[in-house]
Amino acid sequence: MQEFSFGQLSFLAGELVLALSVGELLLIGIFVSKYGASIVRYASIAVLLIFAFSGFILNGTGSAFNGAFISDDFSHYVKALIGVTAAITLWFSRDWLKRENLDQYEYSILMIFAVLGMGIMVSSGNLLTMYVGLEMQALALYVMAAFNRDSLRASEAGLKYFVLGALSSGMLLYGMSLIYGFTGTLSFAQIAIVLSGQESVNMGIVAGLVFMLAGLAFKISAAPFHMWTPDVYEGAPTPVTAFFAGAPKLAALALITRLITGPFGEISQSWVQVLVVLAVMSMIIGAFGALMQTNIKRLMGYSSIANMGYALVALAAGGIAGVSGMLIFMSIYLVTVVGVFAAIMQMRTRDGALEGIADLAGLSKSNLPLSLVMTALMFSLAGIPFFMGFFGKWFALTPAFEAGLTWLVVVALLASVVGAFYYLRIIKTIWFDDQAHTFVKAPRSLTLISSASALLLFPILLLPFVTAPARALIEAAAASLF
Amino acid sequence: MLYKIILFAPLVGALIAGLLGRRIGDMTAQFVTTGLLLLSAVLSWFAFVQVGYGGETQEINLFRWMDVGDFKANWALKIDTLTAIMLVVITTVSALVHVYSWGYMKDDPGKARFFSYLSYFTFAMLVLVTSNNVIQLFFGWEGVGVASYLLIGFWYKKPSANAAAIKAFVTNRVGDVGLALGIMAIYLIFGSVHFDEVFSQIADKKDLVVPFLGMQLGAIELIAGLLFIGAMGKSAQFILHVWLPDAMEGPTPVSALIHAATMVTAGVFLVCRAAPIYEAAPFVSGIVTIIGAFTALFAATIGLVQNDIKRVIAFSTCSQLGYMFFAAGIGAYDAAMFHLFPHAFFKALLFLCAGSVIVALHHEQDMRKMGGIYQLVPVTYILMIIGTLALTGVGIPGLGGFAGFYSKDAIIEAAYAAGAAGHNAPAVFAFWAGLAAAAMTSFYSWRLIFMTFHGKFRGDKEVLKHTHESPFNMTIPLVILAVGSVLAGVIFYDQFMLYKDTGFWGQALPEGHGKHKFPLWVLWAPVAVTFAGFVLAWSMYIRANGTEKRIAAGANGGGGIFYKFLLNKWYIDELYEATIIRGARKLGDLFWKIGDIKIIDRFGPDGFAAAALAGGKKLSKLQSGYLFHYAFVMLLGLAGIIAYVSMKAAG
Amino acid sequence: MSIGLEIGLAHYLVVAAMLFTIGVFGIFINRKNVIIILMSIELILLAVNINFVAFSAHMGDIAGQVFAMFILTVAAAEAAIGLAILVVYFRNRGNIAVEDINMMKG
Amino acid sequence: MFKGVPILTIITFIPLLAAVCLMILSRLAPAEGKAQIAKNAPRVALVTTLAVLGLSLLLVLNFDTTTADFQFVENVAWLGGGINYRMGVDGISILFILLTAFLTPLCIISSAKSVKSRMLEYMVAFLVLETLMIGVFCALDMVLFYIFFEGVLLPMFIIIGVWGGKDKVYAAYKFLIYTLLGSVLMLAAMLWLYYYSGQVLGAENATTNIVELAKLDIPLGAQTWLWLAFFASFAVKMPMWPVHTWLPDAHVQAPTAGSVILAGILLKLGGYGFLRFSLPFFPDASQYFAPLIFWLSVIGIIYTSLVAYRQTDMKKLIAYSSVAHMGFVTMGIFALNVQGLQGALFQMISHGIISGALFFAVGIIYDRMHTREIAFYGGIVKYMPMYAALFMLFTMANVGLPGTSGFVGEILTMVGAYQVNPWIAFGAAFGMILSAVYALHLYREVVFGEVKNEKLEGIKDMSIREIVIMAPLAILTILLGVYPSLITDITAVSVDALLADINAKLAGG
Amino acid sequence: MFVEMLPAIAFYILAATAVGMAFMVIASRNPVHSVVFLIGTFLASAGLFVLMGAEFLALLLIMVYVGAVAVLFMFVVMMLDVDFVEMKQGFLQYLPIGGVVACILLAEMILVGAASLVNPGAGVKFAEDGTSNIEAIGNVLYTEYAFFFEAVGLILLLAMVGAIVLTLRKRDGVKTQNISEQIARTREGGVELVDIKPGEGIGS
Repeated sequence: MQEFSFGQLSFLAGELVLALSVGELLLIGIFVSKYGASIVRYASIAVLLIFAFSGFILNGTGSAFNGAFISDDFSHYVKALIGVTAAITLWFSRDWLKRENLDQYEYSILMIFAVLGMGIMVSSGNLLTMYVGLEMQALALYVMAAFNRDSLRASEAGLKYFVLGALSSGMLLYGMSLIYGFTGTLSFAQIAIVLSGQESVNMGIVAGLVFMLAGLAFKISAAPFHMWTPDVYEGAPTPVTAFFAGAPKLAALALITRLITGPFGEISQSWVQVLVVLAVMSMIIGAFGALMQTNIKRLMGYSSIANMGYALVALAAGGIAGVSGMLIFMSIYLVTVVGVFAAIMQMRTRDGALEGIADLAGLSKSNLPLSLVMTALMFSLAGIPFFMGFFGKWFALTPAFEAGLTWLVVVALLASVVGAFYYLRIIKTIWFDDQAHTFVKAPRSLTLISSASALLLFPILLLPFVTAPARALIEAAAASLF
Repeated sequence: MLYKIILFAPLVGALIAGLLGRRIGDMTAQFVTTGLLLLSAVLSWFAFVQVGYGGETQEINLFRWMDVGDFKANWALKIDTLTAIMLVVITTVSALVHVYSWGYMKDDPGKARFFSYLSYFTFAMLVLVTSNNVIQLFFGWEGVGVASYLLIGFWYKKPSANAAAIKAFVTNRVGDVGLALGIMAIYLIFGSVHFDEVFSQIADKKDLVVPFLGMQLGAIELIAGLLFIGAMGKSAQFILHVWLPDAMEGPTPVSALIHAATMVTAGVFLVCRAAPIYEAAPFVSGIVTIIGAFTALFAATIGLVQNDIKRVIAFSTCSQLGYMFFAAGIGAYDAAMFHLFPHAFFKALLFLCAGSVIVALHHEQDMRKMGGIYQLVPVTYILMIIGTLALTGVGIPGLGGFAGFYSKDAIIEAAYAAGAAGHNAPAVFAFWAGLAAAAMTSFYSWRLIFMTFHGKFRGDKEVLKHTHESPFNMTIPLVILAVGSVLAGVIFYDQFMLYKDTGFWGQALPEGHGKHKFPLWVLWAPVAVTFAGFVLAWSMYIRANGTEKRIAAGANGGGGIFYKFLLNKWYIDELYEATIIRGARKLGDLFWKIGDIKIIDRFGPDGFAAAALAGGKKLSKLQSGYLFHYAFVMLLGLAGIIAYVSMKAAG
Repeated sequence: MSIGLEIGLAHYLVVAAMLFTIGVFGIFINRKNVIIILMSIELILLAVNINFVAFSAHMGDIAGQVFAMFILTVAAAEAAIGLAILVVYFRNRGNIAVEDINMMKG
Repeated sequence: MFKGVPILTIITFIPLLAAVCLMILSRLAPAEGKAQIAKNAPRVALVTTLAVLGLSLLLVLNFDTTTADFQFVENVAWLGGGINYRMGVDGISILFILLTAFLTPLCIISSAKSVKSRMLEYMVAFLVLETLMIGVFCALDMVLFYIFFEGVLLPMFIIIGVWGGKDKVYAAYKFLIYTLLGSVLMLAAMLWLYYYSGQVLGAENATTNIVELAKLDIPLGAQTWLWLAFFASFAVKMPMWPVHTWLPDAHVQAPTAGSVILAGILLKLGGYGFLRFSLPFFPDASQYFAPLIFWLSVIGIIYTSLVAYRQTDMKKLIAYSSVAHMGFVTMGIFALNVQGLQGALFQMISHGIISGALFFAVGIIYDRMHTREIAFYGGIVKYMPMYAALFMLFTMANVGLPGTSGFVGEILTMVGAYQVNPWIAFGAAFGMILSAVYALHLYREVVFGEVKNEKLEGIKDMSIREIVIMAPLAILTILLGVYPSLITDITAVSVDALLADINAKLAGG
Repeated sequence: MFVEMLPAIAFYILAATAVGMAFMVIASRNPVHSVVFLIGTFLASAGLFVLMGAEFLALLLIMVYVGAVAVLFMFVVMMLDVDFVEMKQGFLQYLPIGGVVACILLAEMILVGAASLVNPGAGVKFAEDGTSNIEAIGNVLYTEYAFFFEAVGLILLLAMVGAIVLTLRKRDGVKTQNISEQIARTREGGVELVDIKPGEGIGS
């Protein structure tokens, strides 16, 4: 047993900051009535940013609590992404929440809780850590989904998300119990040791792994565990959806990555097929399901399903290349998705927020900047080159050849063609149709974020001094898992 | 320099008239083009003397054209006797036609355009005959095709003119494709497209066999055959002759220049130019003979009954071209060229006279509405008689005669000689066909004279009041042409046919067959049949006027059907209409409406889109919104994946 | 697995599996009442707990029981939030029939 | 002259820069200034594109025709993983740059008058389009190439969709579906190549450098699949029968300048792709599949010519004729000999000019009458003699009349094909006949005949603006027809080198 | 003999009770009954825990679940006042296919789980090292598992915050104490001096 030392706490400096600030902010929120929500929000943003960069600055690499909590380059990178996206989504949700009369300080608190849970997930070094992190994240998200409690749609979204999420936790737990039972340990490192000694893998372990992956697949909304996604995306308040679309997905993917490279790295034959099945189904369902959508948030739900499919292709390929492919893909995806939702939140007339794709009709006539931004984002999501989304796919899919999954690449690309359809439908609506609405002037935060995101998607702007360090970070993060 | 002027003067004229025509006015345009062509014509005669008598052949390279790998062709001038003859023919007839057109087109608003086209045509034709390689020849070849297209369709408002223009161009294109393929075959086999280089290799490649369209053919035969297809198109030989009669929709000077004197003889020129190849391709030469002979006969039969004055002459042209071809086919290239030379003059003469008549009768072309006007247009009448005499080849063996007498008889005699010399069945056929055609030529030519100038006037009397002789600028060219028609044979017979002594041809043609001794009946036979034709025509149209109508009515047994058959040109146009043209339309519609829309689009993009949307709809339906369904799907997925994985694990 | 008098690990696992299945079954067969679904979730978690405890006892490793204990705790939290969401939903909708929760679909 | 100057980058990105400036200016300007900027947008665009034209002329003048190496090469590290920003030109690509630079200003001039709405956006779209098109021909990196190659879709999609005719959405989508489906397979192949280069050269040396990849020896089995994947994309772009049906629709719906660019440049991307990728990368597969290409080309030539003959819409007719003409290109490319390749290159350039001119010609009367129905017109030569003359020139060039550039390409490709298979040349030659049929049919119905439609009375002949557009095209058509060495001299060395490379590989394999 | 069989008998009885009650939870028409059955299930399971030697967890289960969670359920059931809706047709309609899938899942779980045990018959009993169950847990809970203990504490806080966010309503008309307002009250805000003119009264 490893002795506990306070030095180990530095590994979870970021999480500690979050946990401690939760209490303080709660008190501020309760007792400062007038500007409470704002103070808490900005403080939360600061805390989230500290969390994001703590990995690089404070944490160092190592593990705490008998390996239950791991701090390595991988967790640093992922947490940085999570922290930053959370901070950004928190920042730009302000205006929307205010207008919908939802601007409560608890929102920020819940976000911190969720990010804290994600941090724990990403760093988890044993089954229990993983469970605790997942639950913390999930519970916060359930509440956030239903945050607009006076809205039937929001509460329905929360309810669905909760029930199905609980079911998925049940699966995950059942899997954990099997893993625990058949390996005799909760620690990832121990599991890896146990498994590396075995000639053939016990079916119990395989089943446990499948149960766990099913539970995690729910979190990243991979088909066939994706059913909640469109409904929740549609029903939840838009800023919440924006948050859902980014950070939690990455956290869960990171967790999967950790599982398949760490404890179960030795028995890849058991999980590759699972990931392949999930990937194929996700890509296909994501692509086709979105075709008939009329609500843009719902459409983004399907889009995220499809995109998780691509990420899973990279993971299925495995190896450093696969992991870094997944990270590159997700980094680009996060940038895109944040921008897309920032753009969606600008769809607001005097009568309220709009979510229909048809409401975008003729946007190019009334609001050229927004339509350009939207166009760039959609093209990027469609994976049409000249936008970073293409490179995401490039790096996510290349490793699959290495793993002999050529057919998977072809399926992925074909699915992306179908996917291109509905992204283009949005573009078509924006540019070709007659004007439907004039949107009110959007707050600076939204325009700033959406434009920045769209600009970041131009690869030509990403000269070597941008891409090289980013790649180095990602490569190091991926390498740290092996 | 001389040759460059000859070649480019018409082009300069065409450009000036074409581009600046509206700026400088019709008069100036006319003046410039005609002047330049006259210059060109005069210089051509110098050149003719220089080359034909002085033996000064030369090759002038202007600049690079195509240069891809070994596929090299320059813009160049190759001047030898063959070229010189053509230069003379082209520029002279063209210059005369230009002059003639001053009068003929007097009232036409598009004069500048017309002269520009004429000059352009002349240029293209000159390029054709001066080229030293097949590619440049092809340039001229197609160039004259375009000019012909433009000129036939000159009166663009007439739908029939447009249709005829397109028909001419497209039919020519069919032949051109043969020529193009021939060019490719030449390049493939000889590695060059340069005439001299090709000819010098013929001996080596004589026995080469190459695959073509699934057949194994002798390389030289293949080339000869393909080139001949080109020649057939341009010279309106049987199968591809259909455009020539329709081409009469163009103004008459055009018919004279293009469809009688020059362009249609390009095919003959080509065969003569490629004589070394045909020498080495006996089989194809046989085919050339047969087709030529058959066309001579075939066109003559149709000419017997046509009523449009220009069409008669057109079919006559067709028929005469047949003569030239079978002459070339039996190896008498000199005879072919010799016939070409005066034919240009008298056929142009005939056309222009016809034009004169037509103008006189206010653009009436139907002979059934003419008659008895010889007093009104005496000059034309006389000139036309001269032309007819030249065409029918009137003359007395041993003494001399009109131009056609020398040239046509030379051909018929050559055919007899070739047939007599050995087992040359085509030549024998050609000889008899030639004789028969000569008889018919005589018949229809005189029929034309009789119907037009003799008898009673059958048209609208009102027209007659305004009928008068053509102005000078129209008759002077006619006179010059008439002089040529009379004298060309006498003057040049020795040069053309007895060149062994004079060295007239130089290297331009292969060794000729020399002068033969012929049985007397062979010498007299053409004269006899010509006379017979005249007598028949006289008896039918002067003595017993109306015989034709009775025949047409079918009084003499099957005559009616036969008459109709001939009148409708053997129904070949109808055959093409029914098969090729309608077939193309049907196929086009089929490919478009069925192929593209119903098959490719339906199963391609539209099908793809529809399938994707249907899939999307299905999936949307599955996303029912019910919690229990969602949970059920999750469970199903879980159970499925476990089953799948354990099956995989189990093997 | 032997069904005998000797009660082994397998017996407990089977019981857990049955409870788990019943819980799952309860989620997707239920058409009337969301509360039943919440209860089904509790059943699932209970099944997991039985598993953990059984393994823990079987191996003599206390970790499984500690895990079960945390699950209990978290499950309580989860129930609280679940019921809160349910209450919110009820306030908006007026009933909690599962068949009526399909405002969003497609 | 251009030592150390990233001339290709400059040429490529000047239009984009101008586009961005225009956008920013219009964003910053006050409301009334916006209209002013929109009004002046064509001028800015014209100046920009003329600058590009000037630079590319300089580029061609400085181009060394004695070497087959890539020139003006730029190589900058970019996305990592062997994906660099590499630009360079050789004899095969440089002329396309010039062609693009030449056609775009004409499009701008033409659009300045005929486009009625959203001028600023239109100009921006065109400028972006020009950047992308030039980029395709400059790119020496597979990824960069793909970016530009696919990127071209976007502005084109928008140009068709926004400024198109009444079925614009269908056409835009059709255009997109085809191209996306095709290029997706190519993307898979590119990914594989990237992966394979890592396998052969070592993972850290994995590259997307086209020059390096061309040196790889790819196993025969893989070549087949990769070739097919690339083929899928290029065949759609060409377009080859039977994946051509997007073209007529796209053309009909696109605005005039869009059609010009579509026919003039975009169709060439496929041919260029064949030359740049299919041949050097997969010589064995290219040889193996050459018969397939031949037959598709010939079927395409005859099929689409016949279809063209039956069209009632001018643009559709010309579009189908484009398909037929591109059949000559594919035929020539896969003849794998000097004449075929040179001919294909020449045909592409020449078709760019001729079809561009024809679409402009249609645009001219469309601007006056707002219909493209052939039946509507007739006899306009009466009022538009100059137009008729120019139209005749281009019709004849389209037919492949010797002396115009159309002839050189056709005869060369056929000569190339004849050496391989006379049947093919025969079929293609048959297409020559049909081209005369449909082209003259069009000309006759539109220009000749009586003026039956009274709306046509007094239709104005070409304006100065239109003459400015058509004159250069006419001059080039004839110049290239009379002196084709202008082009073949530039391409010769590169084509020879390409052939030598292919033959060496074929012999080695 | 009987004594030896006692654990087995107890197991079977408890297991049957647990499964049976669990089934009744989802099958009963009245949610109140369901809650009661749920409690029964928990009690039986607690018995099973005892059989396995996990006494502390058994007690915890009863206390937490029966004492808190189930009561909470009951409370919500009563509060929401749900109608006892008829068993809808759907239930029977989907029962077969649902049942089949559930059975397949069950079979799979048993097969891959229980059946793949290396030694399925090995007894379940807690290692006897002199420490009681509760002691063993206590030994590790605040040492080895301190981190998780804290984290779970945070989860409970989160649950509290969440539940309050969702359900707490500030209702109009309900008097609540606002401490800061009370403290911040000043004289100026609370007292108004009114000069009352004779004969007019306060009202105006």
